[in-house]
Amino acid sequence: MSDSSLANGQLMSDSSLANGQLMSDSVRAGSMDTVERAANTPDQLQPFAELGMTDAEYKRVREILGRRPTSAELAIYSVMWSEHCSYKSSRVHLKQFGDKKPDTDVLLVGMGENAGVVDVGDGWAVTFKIESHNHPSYVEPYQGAATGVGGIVRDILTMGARPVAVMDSLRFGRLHSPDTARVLPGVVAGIGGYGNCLGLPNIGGEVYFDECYTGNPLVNALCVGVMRTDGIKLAKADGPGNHVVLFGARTGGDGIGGASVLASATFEHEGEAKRPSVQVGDPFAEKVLIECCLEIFAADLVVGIQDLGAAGLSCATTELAAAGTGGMEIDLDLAPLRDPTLVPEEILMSESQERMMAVVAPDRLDRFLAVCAKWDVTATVIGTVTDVTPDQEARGGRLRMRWHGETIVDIPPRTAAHEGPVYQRPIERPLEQDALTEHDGSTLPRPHDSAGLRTTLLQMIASPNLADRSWITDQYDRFVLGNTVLAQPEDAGMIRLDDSTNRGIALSVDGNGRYTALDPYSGAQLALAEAFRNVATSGARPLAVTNCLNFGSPEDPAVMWQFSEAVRGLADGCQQLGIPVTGGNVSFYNQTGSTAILPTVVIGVLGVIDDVRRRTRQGFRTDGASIYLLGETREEFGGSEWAHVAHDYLGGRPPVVDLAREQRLAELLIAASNEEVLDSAHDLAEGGLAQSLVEACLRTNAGARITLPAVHDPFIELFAESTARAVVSVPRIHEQRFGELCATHDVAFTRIGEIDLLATTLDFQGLFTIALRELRDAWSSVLAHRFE
Amino acid sequence: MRVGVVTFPGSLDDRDAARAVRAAGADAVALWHADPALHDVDAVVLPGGFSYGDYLRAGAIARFAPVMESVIGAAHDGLPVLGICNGFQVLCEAHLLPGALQRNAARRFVCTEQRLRIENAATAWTSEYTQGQEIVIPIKNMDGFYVAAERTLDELEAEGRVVARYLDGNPNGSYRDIAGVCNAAGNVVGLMPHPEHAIDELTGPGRDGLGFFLSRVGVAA
Amino acid sequence: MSRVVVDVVLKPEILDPQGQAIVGALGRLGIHGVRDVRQGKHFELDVDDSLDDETVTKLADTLLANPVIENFTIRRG
Amino acid sequence: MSRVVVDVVLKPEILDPQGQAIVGALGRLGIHGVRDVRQGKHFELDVDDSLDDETVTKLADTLLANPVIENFTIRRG
Ligand SMILES: Nc1ncnc2c1ncn2[C@@H]1O[C@H](COP(=O)(O)OP(=O)(O)O)[C@@H](O)[C@H]1O
Ligand SMILES: [Mg+2]
Repeated sequence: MSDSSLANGQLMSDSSLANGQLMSDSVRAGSMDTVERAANTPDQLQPFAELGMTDAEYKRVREILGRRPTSAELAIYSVMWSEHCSYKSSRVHLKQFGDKKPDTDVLLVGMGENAGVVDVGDGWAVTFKIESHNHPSYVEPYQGAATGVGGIVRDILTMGARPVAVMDSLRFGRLHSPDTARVLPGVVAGIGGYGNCLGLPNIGGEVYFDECYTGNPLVNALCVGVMRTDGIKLAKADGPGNHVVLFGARTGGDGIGGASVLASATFEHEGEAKRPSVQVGDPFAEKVLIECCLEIFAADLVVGIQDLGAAGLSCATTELAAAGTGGMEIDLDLAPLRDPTLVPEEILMSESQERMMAVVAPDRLDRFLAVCAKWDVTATVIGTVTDVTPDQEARGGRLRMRWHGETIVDIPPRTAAHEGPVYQRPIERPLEQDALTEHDGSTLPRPHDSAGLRTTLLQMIASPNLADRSWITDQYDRFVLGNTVLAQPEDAGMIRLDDSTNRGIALSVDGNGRYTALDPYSGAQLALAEAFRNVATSGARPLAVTNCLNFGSPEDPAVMWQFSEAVRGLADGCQQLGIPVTGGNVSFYNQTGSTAILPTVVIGVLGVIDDVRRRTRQGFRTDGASIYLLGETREEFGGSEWAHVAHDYLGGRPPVVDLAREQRLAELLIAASNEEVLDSAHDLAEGGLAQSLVEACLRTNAGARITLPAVHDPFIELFAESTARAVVSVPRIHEQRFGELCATHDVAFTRIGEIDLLATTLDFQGLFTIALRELRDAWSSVLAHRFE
Repeated sequence: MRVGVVTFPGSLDDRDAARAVRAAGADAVALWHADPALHDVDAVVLPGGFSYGDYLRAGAIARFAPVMESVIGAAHDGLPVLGICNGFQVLCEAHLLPGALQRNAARRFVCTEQRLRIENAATAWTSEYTQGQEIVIPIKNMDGFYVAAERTLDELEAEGRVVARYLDGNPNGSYRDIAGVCNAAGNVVGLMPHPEHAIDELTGPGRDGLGFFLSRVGVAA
Repeated sequence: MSRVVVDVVLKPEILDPQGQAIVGALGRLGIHGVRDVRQGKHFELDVDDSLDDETVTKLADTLLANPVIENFTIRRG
Repeated sequence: MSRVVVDVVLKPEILDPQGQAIVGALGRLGIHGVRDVRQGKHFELDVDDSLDDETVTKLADTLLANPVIENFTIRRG
């Protein structure tokens, strides 16, 4: 390397440093907006609109405080009352999950906490939740997806649980669009990069491709955690005199786009300070934070705990205080900063990752700090829980924050955390909806001879939504922690909770935006039904539900109609199935220009299994076992994968939902697992019977001979997407018992063939035969070819 | 038989390695990175994971942990040491084993069930296997691409120090399909795939991995 | 043929966990006096003499660096 | 306080898949005239002025680079 080039490089890196140089503290401190000043300058203009607040919302803040807010207070209210934190557009609808909650005694903690907690028996409690990180994953796919995983894992940790697995539900534009080539590899690497480094097995998920997600991919991450029922932790600041401790990563200027408006408005910035538009995750910091927290929980060293996610310190302080005594005092100067130039508004809004806040009794503080020191985790007492007077209590508590000796925040925390605005947004079923549902595509040309069916089958299994996912899932560690009993490509993921009893849990996440677009009410139920079915297929009993609702703008009445219908469908469905919603997440504003994505309801169902050794697997294993189709097939192609693949068509009605049938099918699958009469089971979903048979063969490389039922023509039998169906294989010796079980549970069963382990083909008798190798070539290379 | 399992900040498969040690009938002893004491163990496992995040180079920082000073010293005196995945990387960084592990050739994390051939069944950790035995155990890594100078590779081959080799495809690009190597004395073994995740049918591809841990127990018996 | 070197560094405001991990290790190594470390990427390109600056910049901007979070510098040797 | 830059590159005899992947991508981007790319690491250290060259070299040699497969260069600013 030549010397001249060195000098050059030196120069340039120095100048880039200068870039980051920010204005000095003193300039800022001089014009600090204190409570006192706010009281004396009632007419000072404030940039509430830039922060996304309406006139009315701003006015309400002024009423609550009896003066104008300081800029720090405005920062807090603006983030706490944002759609993301306050659920102001969705709340009136989400209420149904509580109102229609089925009678169940499995819920230990319901909606509203960081995540719901479910009793799974033997003293074990499980907490799980799914959350979106859509927009950040579009801006910077790797970091966006990575920090999405990081955030949901902290939510689970906060409940007192050890996170034990993650799942990911992904949506991208068309497989061959350039946008997908940019976004998908980064998203997958980010989910893997973060989850693998935390040592959490990835046990399942889904990936769909559709035009509508171009420019607006969906990244929904789920985490599940486990604890003893007596180890549940809550986000509340109780006990006046207790310490408020901030621990984990230092606070930087991450994700404070909004705050810079405030800072510049209040502080007459010379130049716009550089604040990162992208949050970078540090999975190592999170891994030690997890171990540190678990050690803290085990020693019972906290009164309450809260993770710092969206809205960072604003959220953690107001929510902890709101759920506790209502009183808290914080000295913001004490917060450890990564960037010393941050002003209070920025510190309050920062979304820096890998941070937690705990409430710690004075007599436990030393031990708390010692555990943090052991794990090299920075921990700082930044405040105290205080008592409130009855008068303050009536107004919503009292949270005060100081900065450089001045009071800059003095608000009733409950008004920020619990009493945000609630909107009944206009709802209107769009006129286009009729056009969309009118034509079910029954006139679309179908293959009508064996050769045509064969070609269609190969085309289907090689289509983006049905092809092998292993190019993606092989980037995820599924073995770590040594308790993964089932993972992709099985119908559900399954985790052993306890090596001594073999008790375990199963999880599946599912959703289909096309179905939901055609009929949001049944679309939501179809997603629920599929996840429910997948869990039961593994042999586990479904217990509880989490959901992530990805929609366009709530200000669009058509979108709000989709949303309200979907929520109603989900709440009704959960009531009928008897499994409560424990929590979830709403992501609005998923749209490019004014075009919203397909309404995408992603449902996670959690189930329990008392002995994971009796899990039912997907692949055909026993030579000569009979193959049965469970359930009934109808001519249902509305929103189907076939219409999408063969004709790029979306229209008609989605498959009929029949939750009573789903329940009977589930009971059958659970009973059959209990009695260990099944060789394999695989549910039917997108792509119909053909897809499930191909997957069951390829999973174990087993051949099969199939005689299709003659109820409908072979095309319908192969590709229809009727619900409440599954393919199972049953060893001959168990066939009689299996038949009895089907009769008991009132589930239609049709013998459609048998497994032939020596055969190297999937043979549809009288129609066509395809070599397993040809199936595998078609199915398995699609994603690899695209992304390598 | 006491087998120590080291936990570095960022270790992930430490609990699993301890479970495998117990499944083989030995006592698993937790060793902590900051504690130089080896607590009278008869062997040490450096488990998989991303010690210190592995941001710089896998294993580069863990090598300097206080416990490693003791491990390095004891290894020179013949203490059996098995480095799995990140442990292998640490052993290379610590110069207990030759070569280094780089980012996978495909530049992606890879997690799959991998077929291997045991090329040397005479090391401290492979005596339960037969020479040439084929086994299937999981592999999962980001930096598993084994590299070394040609001369070093030739030496390793000549001295029979390639302990295991990938079959049916090379998951990470490793030179000469190398999945594991040992030191000249055969007491220190580094292995990229994870035998601790193949100790039963329920949570892994089978029981093929147990042999690594049984090899130690067999010696004591 | 000539040599072009491109150094890619995280923007100063972006968190650098890699650099932080190194800083953390220094103490244990007994090395003091290093205040901060930032880790980036370093590329050495062998290019035809005819390759113009514009192309090199495009290359750095689209392939070598991620402009959302990184800055780069180019040196021709 | 002063700036030290350490660049770490793979030894020429070690295969560099990352560099190769970039070369492969160039064609697809329509960029021609790049013969070879090698990817390494770039470290920017803020150090006390008192930190001597020997310590910096030790740091690079033991921590920042793995001398089994990598070479490094140090520049003080
Ligand atoms: N993004 C992903 N992450 C992890 N696993 C995935 C992902 N996408 C799909 N999978 C897994 O691949 C398999 C096939 O997915 P899918 O066809 O959606 O299953 P199903 O139709 O049974 O829900 C399942 O085991 C699923 O969990
Ligand atoms: Mg699905």
